[in-house]
Amino acid sequence: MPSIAKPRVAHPSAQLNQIGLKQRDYEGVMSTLCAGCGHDSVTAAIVRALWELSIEPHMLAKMSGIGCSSKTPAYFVNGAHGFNSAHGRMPPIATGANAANRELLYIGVSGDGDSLSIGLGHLCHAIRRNLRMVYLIENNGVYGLTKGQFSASADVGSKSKRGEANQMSPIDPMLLGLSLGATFLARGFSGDKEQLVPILKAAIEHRGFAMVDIISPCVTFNDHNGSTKSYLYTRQHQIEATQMDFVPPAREILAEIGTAGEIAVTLHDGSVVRFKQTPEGYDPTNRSAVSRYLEEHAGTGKIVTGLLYVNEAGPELHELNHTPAHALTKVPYEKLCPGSKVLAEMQQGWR
Amino acid sequence: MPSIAKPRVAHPSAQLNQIGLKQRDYEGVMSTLCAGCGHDSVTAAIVRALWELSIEPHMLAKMSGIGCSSKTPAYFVNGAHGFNSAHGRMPPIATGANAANRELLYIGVSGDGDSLSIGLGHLCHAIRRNLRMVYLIENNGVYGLTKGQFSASADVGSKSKRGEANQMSPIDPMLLGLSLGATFLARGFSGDKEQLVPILKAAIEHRGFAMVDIISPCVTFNDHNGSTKSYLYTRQHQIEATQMDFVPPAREILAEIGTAGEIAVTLHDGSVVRFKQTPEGYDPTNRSAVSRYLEEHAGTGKIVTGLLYVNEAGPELHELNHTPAHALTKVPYEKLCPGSKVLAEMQQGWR
Amino acid sequence: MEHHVSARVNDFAMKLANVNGTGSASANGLILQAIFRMGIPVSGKNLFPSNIQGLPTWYEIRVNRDGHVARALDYDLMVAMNAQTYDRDVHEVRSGGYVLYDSSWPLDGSLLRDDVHFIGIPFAEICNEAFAEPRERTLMKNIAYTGALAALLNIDQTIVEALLAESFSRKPALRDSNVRALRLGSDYAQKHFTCPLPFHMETMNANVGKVLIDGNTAAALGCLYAGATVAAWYPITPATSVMDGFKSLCEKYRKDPETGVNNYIILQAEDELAAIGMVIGAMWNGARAFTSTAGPGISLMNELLGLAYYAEIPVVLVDVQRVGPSTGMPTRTQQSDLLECAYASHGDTKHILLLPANPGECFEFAAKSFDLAEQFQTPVIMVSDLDIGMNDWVIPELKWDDSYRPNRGRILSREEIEALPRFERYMAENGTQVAPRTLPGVHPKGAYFTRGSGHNKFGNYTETPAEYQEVLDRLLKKHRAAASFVPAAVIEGRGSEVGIVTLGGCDAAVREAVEILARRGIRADFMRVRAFPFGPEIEAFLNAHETNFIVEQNRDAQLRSMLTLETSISKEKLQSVLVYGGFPLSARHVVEQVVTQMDQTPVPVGARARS
Amino acid sequence: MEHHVSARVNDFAMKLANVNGTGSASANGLILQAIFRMGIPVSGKNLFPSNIQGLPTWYEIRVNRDGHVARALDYDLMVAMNAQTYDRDVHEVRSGGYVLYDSSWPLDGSLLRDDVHFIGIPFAEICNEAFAEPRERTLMKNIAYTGALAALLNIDQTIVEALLAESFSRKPALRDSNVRALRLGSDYAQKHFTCPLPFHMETMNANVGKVLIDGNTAAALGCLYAGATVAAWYPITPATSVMDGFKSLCEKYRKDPETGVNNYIILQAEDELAAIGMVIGAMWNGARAFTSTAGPGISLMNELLGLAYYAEIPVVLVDVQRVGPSTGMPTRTQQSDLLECAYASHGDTKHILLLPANPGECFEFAAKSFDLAEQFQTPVIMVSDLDIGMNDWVIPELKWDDSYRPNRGRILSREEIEALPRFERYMAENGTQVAPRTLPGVHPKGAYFTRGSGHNKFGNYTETPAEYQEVLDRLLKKHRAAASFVPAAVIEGRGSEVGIVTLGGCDAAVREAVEILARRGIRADFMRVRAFPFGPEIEAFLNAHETNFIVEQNRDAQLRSMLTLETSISKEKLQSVLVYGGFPLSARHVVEQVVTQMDQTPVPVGARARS
Ligand SMILES: Cc1ncc(C[n+]2csc(CCOP(=O)(O)OP(=O)(O)O)c2C)c(N)n1
Ligand SMILES: Cc1ncc(C[n+]2csc(CCOP(=O)(O)OP(=O)(O)O)c2C)c(N)n1
Ligand code: SF4
Ligand code: SF4
Ligand SMILES: [Mg+2]
Ligand SMILES: [Mg+2]
Repeated sequence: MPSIAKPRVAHPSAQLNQIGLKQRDYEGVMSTLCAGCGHDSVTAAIVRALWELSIEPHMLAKMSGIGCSSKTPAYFVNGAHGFNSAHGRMPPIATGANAANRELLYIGVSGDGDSLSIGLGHLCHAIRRNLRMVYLIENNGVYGLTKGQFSASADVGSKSKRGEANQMSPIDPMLLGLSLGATFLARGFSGDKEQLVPILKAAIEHRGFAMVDIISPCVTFNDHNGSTKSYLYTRQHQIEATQMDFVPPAREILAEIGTAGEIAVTLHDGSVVRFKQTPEGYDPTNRSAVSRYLEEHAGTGKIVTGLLYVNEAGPELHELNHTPAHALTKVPYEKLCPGSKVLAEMQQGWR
Repeated sequence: MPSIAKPRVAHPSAQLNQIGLKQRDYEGVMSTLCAGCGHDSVTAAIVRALWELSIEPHMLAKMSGIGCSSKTPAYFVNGAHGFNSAHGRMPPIATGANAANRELLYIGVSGDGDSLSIGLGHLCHAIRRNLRMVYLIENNGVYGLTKGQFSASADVGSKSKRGEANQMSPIDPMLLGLSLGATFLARGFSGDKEQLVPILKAAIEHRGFAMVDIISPCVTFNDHNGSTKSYLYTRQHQIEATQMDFVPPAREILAEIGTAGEIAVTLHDGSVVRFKQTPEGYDPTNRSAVSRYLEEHAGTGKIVTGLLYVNEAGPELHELNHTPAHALTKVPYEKLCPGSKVLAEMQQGWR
Repeated sequence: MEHHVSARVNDFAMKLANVNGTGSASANGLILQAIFRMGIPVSGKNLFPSNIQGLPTWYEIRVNRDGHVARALDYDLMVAMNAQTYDRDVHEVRSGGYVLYDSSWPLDGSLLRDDVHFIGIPFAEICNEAFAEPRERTLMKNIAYTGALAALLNIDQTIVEALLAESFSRKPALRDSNVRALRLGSDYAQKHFTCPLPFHMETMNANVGKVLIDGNTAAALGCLYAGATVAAWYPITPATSVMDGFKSLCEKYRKDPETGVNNYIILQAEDELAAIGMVIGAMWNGARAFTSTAGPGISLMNELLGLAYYAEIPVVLVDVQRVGPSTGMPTRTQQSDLLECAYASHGDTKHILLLPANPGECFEFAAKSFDLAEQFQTPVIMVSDLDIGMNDWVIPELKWDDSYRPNRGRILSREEIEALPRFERYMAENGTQVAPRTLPGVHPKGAYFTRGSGHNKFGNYTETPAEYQEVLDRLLKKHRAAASFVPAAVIEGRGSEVGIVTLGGCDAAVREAVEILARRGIRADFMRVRAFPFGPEIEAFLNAHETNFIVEQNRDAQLRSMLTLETSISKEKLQSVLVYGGFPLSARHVVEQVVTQMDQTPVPVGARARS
Repeated sequence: MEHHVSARVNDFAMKLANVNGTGSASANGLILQAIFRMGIPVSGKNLFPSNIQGLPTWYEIRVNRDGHVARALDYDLMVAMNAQTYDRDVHEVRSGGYVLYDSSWPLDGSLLRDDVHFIGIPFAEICNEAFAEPRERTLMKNIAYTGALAALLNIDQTIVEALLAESFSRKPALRDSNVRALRLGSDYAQKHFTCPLPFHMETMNANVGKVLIDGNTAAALGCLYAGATVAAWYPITPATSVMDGFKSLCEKYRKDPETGVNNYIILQAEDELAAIGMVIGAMWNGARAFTSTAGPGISLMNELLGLAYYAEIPVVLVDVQRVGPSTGMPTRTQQSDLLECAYASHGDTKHILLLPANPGECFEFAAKSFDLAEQFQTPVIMVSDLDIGMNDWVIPELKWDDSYRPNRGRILSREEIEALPRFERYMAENGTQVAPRTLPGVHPKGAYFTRGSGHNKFGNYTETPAEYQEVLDRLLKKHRAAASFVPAAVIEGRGSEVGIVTLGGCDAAVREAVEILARRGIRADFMRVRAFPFGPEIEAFLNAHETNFIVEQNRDAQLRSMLTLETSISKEKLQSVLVYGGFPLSARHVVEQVVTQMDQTPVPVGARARS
């Protein structure tokens, strides 16, 4: 019973991907978000990225916390299990899920309230564990679902609908992630699908924690003059750090990539992401350069977007723990239980 | 009933400070920590700093969470109220205390477990609020009180007593603080009181959140070969970023300060901290330089100590909230209650 | 077929079905306020979704000249403005009732009912003609149906227009279009239908000295008047408006006229663990501080509530209950946090609960919470709910006694500390279970080390069983001692063999049920519990009745459980009436369940005979 | 004055007073193990401080040929190795008992008691002479008193030496110095005192088929054998050793011999909220997962336990209780998390509890928790305590039935999903209250959206009262249905008018008390509750007794509260025996309180008469 039609991506809807699915096979139930909410655009970008990558729907697990943003996993890929959990607790729940079954693709959708306030500690530790998942922050600078309080990402001077100005310095998930040793950091804008879809695809392929900060305006509570997360403000202040086109393993079409100042980042599975750097010489694999670049742009009021940092070398959770290559849930019970004989033997030592 | 004598600072114990107190007037009950625990040395440094600054004992509030480190507020300044609260929750409790009475000096003592795991979200938000307090992390890379598990600050490759190597990248409170807009960041070593005391004094004078990361070895669970937080390791790998001598407002003795490459930082209340920079040109007020410097040294296995970053311009919690200059607890009830007449008037509008 | 509803003046119920986020809430509030100004007893219940825009939402208005304004389940009129829900909305009208709908589009024939009157008014068409801007068209549709209702129900249109004039005093253009829309609706109704309907309103004089206010605003007012200076919170429905209210009030009344500074601080915490931590810190330091939250927040606050209980730190917490468990239904009402609040935290703990029934008590009890918390140095939880907190209620004007001064409990002054040989924190004074406390910053001799770990009466660390137990036992006695200081139960009637016991917002429905039952020959006395620990009057009431029906809005009979555990009453005397679907209680629920249970169980003979 | 203790073989208690962190714990464990190997029923209780080094710590050993090894409060022998606590230690020895102390320093005359024998052995002197290194001197003092005790109590020295040889099999030099110290102590005692003392030991044969094990290790074993692959935790006393144990076991038994990979993962979480979240995620995804914690952790897990309850996700949680509230006394035992665990979270919630009494049941119930959690798709909390979890107990060897296969409950296979017209998540199957679930990654048709917000039986979002209620009501029925699947209460004796009811680690003390009471002429039947929800046998037992004494280790009679609320028994039938100072229960506590209460209250006549 939504009030608004789903934003549809303009493309021939009959087109099939490699596994024979149409884009609409990646859709979910109808959105009940406000008409025009940035989060719906992100949903559309996710649908497209998954479709383009020919992800098998049931091999996806959609994780979220609580918030308008956290509702969105219901709006994509009906054929995937979803878990709309508790406010701020998605990172640990996703960690447990991933620990149990590393074979699935985990996409977490969170909000700035969910991730940067109540769930901040968990987010930091998921980064530290380099949990393999795509972690999207649909960042609107407000608590949408509870009607417009400032979130921790609200910029200094940003005004609430009530006219009050935020005065505390915002938490920038990208700077934070960098300081914690994150292995994949990117920022997009819900209104710019051309940039977002390839970012999402790269994030999906990343073998580790891929955090994507997506500026996703709340049209109801944070899209007015004075807000620094409004459509208008974002469009005016957006700077593209890198433009990229993700090339999946099976169909690497180098011809589509721009030419000047390119840099290729080889992902862990051999797939290649190529960047067109907007600032001359920007290299998302050079940590200190990235740090310097982000530092320079922090607080300038300019939003740096693109694939900002990537390090494919960091071991992810399972590598750190030497678990099997397949899901732990697949290990047969017979392998797990040492049996009565061993129990008797071990008790010899307890006498 | 402690097993060990308190480490005593070598100084003429009869000497009086400006308010006529002896150093022992700043002591607490006897420590029950392990003999040789780094935390006891930090306690001694706190005692000395408070004595030197002639802080009135009852104008100090000692805040802590839970852990060996969090026990230490009992071991200094018996004449001050202390609050050994709950694991990880000291930052919000200190926030509330400070909100109520800004006239006290708040010294929080926490551990790396308390601050970087269970309390991480709170710590980040206390930084964001620029809560005026001294926040000490007695950082030993382990959970001392629960007997030696790795904390989130354990370095990669650091080995536990059991022989297991930590593999996750550590959370560095200094890098974290910088990314969150912290206004005072310093690092010391429990074994180096000459450096620590002035750092503490500067932290006390700072008008905002002063976070001091103190490497404080756990002699029981983390002072063996392989551990990167042991005395030996720390002494070998310590690099002094800045040496400083804090000069309190009333007795600025410039003669004690070194000469070459000095830089003076003016604190908010007019007191001056002077630094002797070890690296040529190190400027703790230059955010991007600091960032670069820390970034360069992160992961090199070298521990940068000293006053690393300071920004006296950031408004602290009370300034952000336009509260009175004195404690909110001092506002008389008569000023707080609008009275029956106002109540009647306001209800005119609710008909 | 003709169906009639009897002509009734000031006695009917209507339900308005809308789409949320379209401005209908203000229109419905306007209707409520207009009826209130007509001096008629009225209630409005907002049954809204957990969503910002685009989903079905309902508003119920009940008008009752005798003052019974609990939720009525029999709707005389349905204002069906949401095509998505026509189906169930039409279904819900009582036989002989009316459906007002937007006839801009034809009604699907399958929806029609023979026993109901359909009134079609083309609101959309009318507004599209009259207004150009899409946004305005949507908004004005609501005002248009308000106009139609004014005509159909005989709402005093001058009052509605006066209200619009007040609202838009600084935006005359807006006022004009509102008035225009109002008249369009009203004129259309007048022209096409017999107005007023058989049930309608006439001016009364029942609301003298009364105001329209929601419980959360009233709670905020209570905190303001009690002298709270520190508030900490994390947003959550349905508690958010407590803090919104407190903030608005502080902005108006707490800016120091001399210095321009804020004599308050509101901290939006990073989560509920932090919010309660901030309150603990502030109260420890001598401020009056509070937080407000709902179920999930209470769960998260469990650990620190135990700290405050054990370390004896005052805390004021307002829990505005919603439907649980987990996220549950955040915009629906329930009374299911009672056990969680009473015994929050691991270990042996008991907290003081105050249980308001309406915004008047929210005001009174919120203020009282601070006195009790400071007097007993312990957490006090005011357990309200969404129905009380977020709906506007008609209540007697709030009063404040200017001679009130905060009861700070036993806080030692500088001089008292000075005079002591030695301060010992947890040593109860003679004859009371409360141990005087000291505040930081007052005197070094008053300093002590607060801790949640084992301590003895001197305030020192202990692991000695007897020393630990001495303090823990005193806490239990202290909790019991509070029973004489909390609000006593409201008791009405005596001598019946049946007691009906309830709490909170169930008050009105249960009172109405008691009357209906009496008419049906079942006499029952009424008690509303207003606090925990339970006072002696509660035990006496339960004892005096062979059967007590405990009416509450949860599945697990939580109040009954507490009465069972915390009084000496046989549990055989306590039966349950449980309604917990998420909407406010109606007398009908109570009557039906009581009657059924009395038919089923061996009931005291006298109960029926005597009436 | 001469004082005698009667000569007793294999029936006495001793207490050892030490300084923690000095190595005494291992020496005391060595003594316990030696006695165990002598085939004598024995128990060891570690009464240690929440501190790492330097504070007083005690160890109690009770030897009883009849198998009564609950804590004895009458110490025949005090090994006073901590000068700081001489005072109270000497005070605690029974009249006629013995004090063994280090006579390297003279004993303060004020400490002497006329009615007690003092045995001074200069342990420090002896060790300082024999060993050069300071560290060694400290450690060897402990072994020296072990040697002295061997002589005084007739502990088989060859057994002690064999144990040392086993411990130091790869460090012969260490073994040698240990043996040397042992003999030094023993020789000194032999030479200077009449050995053995009147109470002492002689080899028995009571420990055939038994092992020495602590409850936390046993719980870890249970998790290992049940096939848990994911464990998540946050360190906390006294639960930490559950995970330490699980880790050691996994390192040994869960490395795949073929691939070398770990068939498990242990996640040290950032806090308890995360730990329970990880378990929820893993269980949702089809793994067997668990966490372990203590009171503060349970408080923090409240919110997510509600999520798991409402979204019907299996969870296994081990709560090793310690003294509350708040930080309380982390190294002391209590049973005060019962209510918190049973009803954790806001809203209407009930969880399955398993209540083991000893390490044997820790093993069994831990394994069973997984079956129950998966069968009922809900949290199962095994509520253990510090006494069970951290002390070594003599129990029958653990057995495992190799035919066991996990009961995964109703998880639909790929084929089953394929065959369905449509998967509907919360639709209970005929005759059971459990709704089959699907796992991610199996089949797109099995996909559903898990949520903690309102949902109907189809698994869709709902805010409709009836739909919400249908699911919530089924959860209650499901919880009740579990009563037939949880471990039944242990009942012994019948026909008495008095029942004595207890749980967990109180078992041994209460059984002993029942015997003592019988000797005193008070006949009572015994019941130990082993799980919640309560099975019919519990109700029947309570019903069959006029008076039931509920013995438990908390202030607020939490088990009695649950029995009151969750059975139909009159609460008048339930009386309380509460001991909650933090040390393990002794029969004396129970006997004294039962006798006092029976003297005070009108007791069933028959109870005394009949015995
Ligand atoms: C424990 C808890 N506290 C508070 C809430 C109320 N709540 C729901 S969503 C939300 C914030 C959502 O903000 P954000 O994550 O930014 O999402 P958005 O709605 O802006 O997309 C809050 C505070 C809750 N559900 N649970
Ligand atoms: C909620 C909660 N979880 C766990 C614990 C157990 N605990 C006590 S101290 C501690 C860690 C202490 O580590 P750290 O903060 O580094 O202090 P240290 O002892 O190393 O100085 C833990 C996990 C607790 N007290 N409360
Ligand atoms: S309130 Fe804001 S964030 Fe939420 S759905 Fe509406 S526009 Fe989106
Ligand atoms: S365990 Fe470690 S941190 Fe704790 S007191 Fe001992 S040395 Fe210090
Ligand atoms: Mg947001
Ligand atoms: Mg530590």
